[in-house]
Amino acid sequence: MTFRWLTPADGVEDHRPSARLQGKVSHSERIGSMYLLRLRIPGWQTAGAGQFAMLQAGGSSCFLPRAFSIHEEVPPAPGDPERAYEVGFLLAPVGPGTEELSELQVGDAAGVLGPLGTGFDLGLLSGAGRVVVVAGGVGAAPFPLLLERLAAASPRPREILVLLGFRDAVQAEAVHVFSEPVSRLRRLGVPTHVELISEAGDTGRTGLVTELLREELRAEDRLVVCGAHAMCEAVWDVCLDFLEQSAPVAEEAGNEVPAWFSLEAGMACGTGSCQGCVIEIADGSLAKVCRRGPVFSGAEAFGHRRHPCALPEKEG
Amino acid sequence: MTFRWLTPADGVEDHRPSARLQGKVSHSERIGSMYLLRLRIPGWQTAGAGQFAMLQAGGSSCFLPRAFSIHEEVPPAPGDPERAYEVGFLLAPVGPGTEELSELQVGDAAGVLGPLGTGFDLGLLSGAGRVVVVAGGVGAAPFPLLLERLAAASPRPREILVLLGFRDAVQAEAVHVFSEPVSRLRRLGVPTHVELISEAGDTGRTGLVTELLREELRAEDRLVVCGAHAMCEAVWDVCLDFLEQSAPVAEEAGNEVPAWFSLEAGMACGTGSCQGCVIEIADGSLAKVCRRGPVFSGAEAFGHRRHPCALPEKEG
Amino acid sequence: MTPSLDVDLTVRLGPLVLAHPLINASGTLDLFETADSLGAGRGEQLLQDPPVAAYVPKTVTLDPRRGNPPPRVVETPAGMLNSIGLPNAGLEAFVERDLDRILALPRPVIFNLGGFAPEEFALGTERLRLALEQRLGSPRAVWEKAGLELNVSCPNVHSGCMQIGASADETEATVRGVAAVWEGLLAVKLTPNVTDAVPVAQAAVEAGATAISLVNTFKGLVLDRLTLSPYLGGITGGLSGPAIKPLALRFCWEVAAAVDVPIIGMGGVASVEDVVDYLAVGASAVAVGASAFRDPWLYARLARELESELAHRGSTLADLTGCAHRGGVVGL
Amino acid sequence: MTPSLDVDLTVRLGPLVLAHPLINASGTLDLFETADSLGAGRGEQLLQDPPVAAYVPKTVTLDPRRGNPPPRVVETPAGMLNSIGLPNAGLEAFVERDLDRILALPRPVIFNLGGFAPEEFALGTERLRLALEQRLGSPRAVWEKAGLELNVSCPNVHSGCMQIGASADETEATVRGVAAVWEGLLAVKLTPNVTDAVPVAQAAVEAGATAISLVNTFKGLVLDRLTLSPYLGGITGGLSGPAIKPLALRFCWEVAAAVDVPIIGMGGVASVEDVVDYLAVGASAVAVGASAFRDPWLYARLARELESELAHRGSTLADLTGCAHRGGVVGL
Ligand SMILES: Cc1cc2nc3c(=O)[nH]c(=O)nc-3n(C[C@H](O)[C@H](O)[C@H](O)COP(=O)(O)OP(=O)(O)OC[C@H]3O[C@@H](n4cnc5c(N)ncnc54)[C@H](O)[C@@H]3O)c2cc1C
Ligand SMILES: Cc1cc2nc3c(=O)[nH]c(=O)nc-3n(C[C@H](O)[C@H](O)[C@H](O)COP(=O)(O)OP(=O)(O)OC[C@H]3O[C@@H](n4cnc5c(N)ncnc54)[C@H](O)[C@@H]3O)c2cc1C
Ligand SMILES: Cc1cc2nc3c(=O)[nH]c(=O)nc-3n(C[C@H](O)[C@H](O)[C@H](O)COP(=O)(O)O)c2cc1C
Ligand SMILES: Cc1cc2nc3c(=O)[nH]c(=O)nc-3n(C[C@H](O)[C@H](O)[C@H](O)COP(=O)(O)O)c2cc1C
Ligand code: FES
Ligand code: FES
Repeated sequence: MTFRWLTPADGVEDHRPSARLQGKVSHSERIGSMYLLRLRIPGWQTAGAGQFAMLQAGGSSCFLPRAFSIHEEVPPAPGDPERAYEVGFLLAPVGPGTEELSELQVGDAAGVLGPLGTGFDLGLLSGAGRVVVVAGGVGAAPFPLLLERLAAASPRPREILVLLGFRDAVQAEAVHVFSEPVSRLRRLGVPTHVELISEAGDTGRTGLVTELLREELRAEDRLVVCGAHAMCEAVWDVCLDFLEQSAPVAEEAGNEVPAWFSLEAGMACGTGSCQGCVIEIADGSLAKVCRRGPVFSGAEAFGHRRHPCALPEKEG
Repeated sequence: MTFRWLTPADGVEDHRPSARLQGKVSHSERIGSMYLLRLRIPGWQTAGAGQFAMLQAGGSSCFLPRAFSIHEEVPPAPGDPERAYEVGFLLAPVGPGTEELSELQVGDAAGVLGPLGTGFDLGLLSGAGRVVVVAGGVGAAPFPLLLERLAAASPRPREILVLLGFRDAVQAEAVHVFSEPVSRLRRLGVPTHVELISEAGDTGRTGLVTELLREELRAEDRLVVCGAHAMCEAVWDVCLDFLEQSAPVAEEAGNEVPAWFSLEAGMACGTGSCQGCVIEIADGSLAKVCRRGPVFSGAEAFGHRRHPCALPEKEG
Repeated sequence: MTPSLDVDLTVRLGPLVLAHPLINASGTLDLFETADSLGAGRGEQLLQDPPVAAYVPKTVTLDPRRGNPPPRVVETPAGMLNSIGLPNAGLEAFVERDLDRILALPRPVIFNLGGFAPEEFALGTERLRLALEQRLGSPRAVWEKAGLELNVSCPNVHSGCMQIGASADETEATVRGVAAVWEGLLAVKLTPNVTDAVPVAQAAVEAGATAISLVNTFKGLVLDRLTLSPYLGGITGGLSGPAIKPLALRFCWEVAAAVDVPIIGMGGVASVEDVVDYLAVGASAVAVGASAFRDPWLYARLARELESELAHRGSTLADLTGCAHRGGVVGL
Repeated sequence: MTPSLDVDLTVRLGPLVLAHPLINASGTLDLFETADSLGAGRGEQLLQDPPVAAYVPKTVTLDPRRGNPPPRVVETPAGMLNSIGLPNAGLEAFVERDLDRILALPRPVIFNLGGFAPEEFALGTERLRLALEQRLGSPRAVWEKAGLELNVSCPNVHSGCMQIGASADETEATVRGVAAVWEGLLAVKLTPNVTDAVPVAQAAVEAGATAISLVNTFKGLVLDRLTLSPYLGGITGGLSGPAIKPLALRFCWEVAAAVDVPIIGMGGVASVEDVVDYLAVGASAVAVGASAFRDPWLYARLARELESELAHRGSTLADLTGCAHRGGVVGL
């Protein structure tokens, strides 16, 4: 079924020219409170880790597509005449758009625009002493792809630490999405550790991911962060604290903890047209999350200002 | 998936008090160009033939429900704790509402308001010499239930003739919906004949259903008619012609061919609240199709005025 | 429906006391027709325990009106367009045929009067008041049972109803005439088809209105898909349903900030979130129109859901009402 | 995109010749940003063969503007509310940084100028004209490449843009000043947030407008679900998308009947049926706004579908244009 106001969207007809690709669900799986959605997408062009796509369920009741980080990507099988990528997304249902997508069944259609935006700069991460992934809830989404890319990079980071904060044990089941990239890194000889913490305390340690970070942070770390805005700010505060305490080291590194944050904003177009997705960044200007971001460096996004009260993290 | 603006509609929660019943699809079948949709409806109260219900697919993209004649009805199985009726509808997909409903799968939900409206008066039909059913396309919908009710009535009509007009052979497959009631009537000793005609001429005779009627109409007939408005008018013209030619007989019968028409109008509420579904009837007044109708007598609806040009029937 | 009163949902609109804020929008619920439609069981239930906290009958005019030619309704994205055109049998017939059974309902009633010139409204009000006093005895009994809503905003009649509501002066004249003969709740129902509804609302209050209802429908056009001429018999129609909610909410927000009388908010209400929004921008009562076509018990269900929502937020109806003007609430 | 020309879709807007009627609504398509987003292959294709028959850049104002604080967009039933607030680098920076690449596009351009007082519009137009003449040589070359749309209707700036468009007098003054220095296509983009758009359109034409664009967005409000305070940084926003289509179509229908210049119709266009409706009520060109957020090639697809629709109906674009005012067409 397709809405009258969505007519020229999904379906079997040839709708070229179009930037909107026709995805077909090849796998849909519930993981705790999240959903792993894999789409087979002819015409997809390979994504950078940290980029996102605008998705809309076929016959959606929503007017606008929604933004999702690219979670995993499998290139076309050698013999595939359609040369279709298989692209995975990790979804947390929080409203109508995410609910629709999480209810899609294998074979259902979804409109896709992407990959879009500016992702993580692999060059700045691959040679790192240690890459620390800090994720809250569904903020885990972009990191399996990033880890795969780091595994394939050269040089590889010397070590990887994944710190995951979850609300509770059910949400924490999402840790499984890291199994494959983590084993791969380990097989490749990159020591990789995963630690979890949850607010409810019904799995592993009780608390916020920033507590883990505070204990773990070292001078040679490069951070990649994704989660609720308040969590991102709190992470940055930890970085600033660290900087204060280890001023000499920091000065060498240009007085900056090298940390990159994948940030969120409500979007309409995802392609820089509408100017709807701006956030105020450190220099006081408004930056489009869909173009300059979603990945911003900590200094760029938050500057050296500290956040008066780092709220406990909400829904990731 | 449910729309924000449809929130309080379908779902598992108890939404009492409500006049809107929760149907669950128990059977969905394509028949030529139409669909037979059976819903299991707890709380349904038995319908009169010719009544209708307002239906809306669960998670519909349409704002308003749509009107459908009750096509068949099976009372609750003796042991059923929910005392749910199984109610069938025959749908022709012509727009978003009918398309959604025709795409429902077994187990899907649909909102139901009904039975509604004024149906056929069995008392005026059951003792008839012959009941002639005249239906165009999906106008066949109300008649299987009517025939079942006539089969169960006492006295039964002495004879039944079903005249069906279709666009083409594909649409004409809908004739199968008459198999059961017709066999039953025959088993009960009521001679029952079915004749078809199609505009495309790719099945049976070529032409319009009014041609069949013109040949068949007899003085003791009582007609029940459903189809496009233009077809209904054309049928009434045949009746008036007949009346002119057999004035003496007609005078006896009150100068009126006893014919009842199930008519259509765009509806919003289906319950007499909105005054949206009016049509102009013979006396010049506007009548609500959802309350005074959908079944009108020919004299009531069309009076003795003839229709300057009876258009060939469009989509039934 | 009387919701189980763990949370106090009582609303006062002038002398009328409503058990909860949910009422029907005029022209979208005929309790008697609906009861007949639903058959004996549900129909009786509907009349014995109506799902609305007050019943608002369809607009009545002094003279009988046929209404607009069909088709009169058509669906649009997330809404519908209607060009009903205020068909009614006229006030005299209304008083004779309908008044008694309406007054027999166990709910306050807010009569809705339409007209095409200020004098008509005053005349109609006098006639209605007389009929009510005859039936209810004292004026006081009248004011506790019956309120009045003036429809100066119907976009579907070409003889000028909406023109009154589009002009602060004409609205003022109309309300002044009515206020002279009506001491009960006097709501004026405004049109959103204006550059600014605030001066009209202020003029209405200035002239004696004791409540403002808004909004009536937004004028719109749908073409016949095949012939590409206007689809509705009345050419244009009025848009209602969820599509208009953000627009209607904006009008309520502005008017609530500008006048000091209770607001009856409406336009696109379909869910309890919508009800909460209208209360938050300052409405005291919330009317549901087209969305209740799906279920004539929607009002009651929304009242019950409102109760849960308030319990969940741990706030009272008073906390909620108008909170958007006070920086919102945190609740939850 | 140039559709395969079995059916002639050519449209003339004053001196501008458009290959088909489909263009973008100002503020909803940035070809360069989109091209960058889409990456090398599709991005280049977008710039080499843009999907619009003419390109309408976002509103530019004389002075740079930051725009409204976030959040700036939110979805609503069948639509969205935006409170972007005309952020732009100012006309001088626009001329320096953007003008050349815009003029390099193989399409006519309709520049969109915003302002807060009549003089600003005239000043801006002069500056733009000068810059265009410098780049394109003769005035004639300018008029064949570049049209102008005056945004006197943005609901999202609190310094008065929409107030101009809500007043026939101010609109007239604004257009008169601009018409004195601009001989090319001069479209005035009207607001639907008025009681009657016809006098404003007539005043604009009277003062020298050679086209009318309508509509801009409808002012609306959405509350934050949790805090129940206004959700958008700009408090209110402008509603667009399919929800508004019947309303916008009504404005086009009324204005097209009242003025004798081409109409650029817009508001909720999402499908070819919508395009046909706008043409039928009298639009010469049709702009797509928010619906193209789903796909930046939507314009081109609609143009191709329009071609099929005309072929199917066996009618020409001229037959279709305005037919709703002539009793419709049967076609089909
Ligand atoms: C670059 C990027 C990457 C993302 N990646 C992922 C991902 O990988 N996985 C994932 O699950 N999500 C991701 N998100 C978030 C995802 O886009 C949103 O959760 C989604 O848009 C929600 O849509 P919805 O229709 O389900 O909910 P909506 O109803 O749209 O509400 C969700 C959010 O919208 C805002 N909102 C809208 N209306 C209101 C209102 N009236 N009051 C208050 N708030 C409102 C709020 O921020 C709210 O949290 C990403 C977002 C961005 C920008
Ligand atoms: C009492 C009654 C009983 C019915 N019984 C049956 C039945 O048993 N089976 C069945 O298949 N159908 C039946 N119908 C018809 C059915 O209700 C309609 O086909 C249905 O409402 C169509 O909805 P839709 O969304 O599919 O199409 P829509 O898009 O709503 O269009 C379908 C019809 O709506 C009108 N319409 C709406 N908008 C426009 C427009 N812009 N331009 C031109 N026309 C427009 C036209 O009449 C058109 O044919 C019945 C109708 C009534 C009143
Ligand atoms: C079918 C229909 C008939 C209406 N008739 C009237 C009426 O008679 N008098 C009136 O004041 N408003 C009338 N209205 C307007 C509604 O009362 C209400 O103001 C409007 O529909 C907005 O609410 P909604 O979006 O919930 O429908 C009517 C609306 C509809 C849809
Ligand atoms: C995000 C957004 C930004 C807009 N910016 C402008 C603008 O800068 N100038 C302008 O004249 N109109 C602007 N508009 C209004 C559109 O040009 C158009 O008039 C309106 O959106 C209606 O069309 P639609 O329903 O197809 O979106 C904007 C609309 C949107 C949705
Ligand atoms: S979402 Fe439109 S500019 Fe970023
Ligand atoms: S459909 Fe509402 S009165 Fe008939």
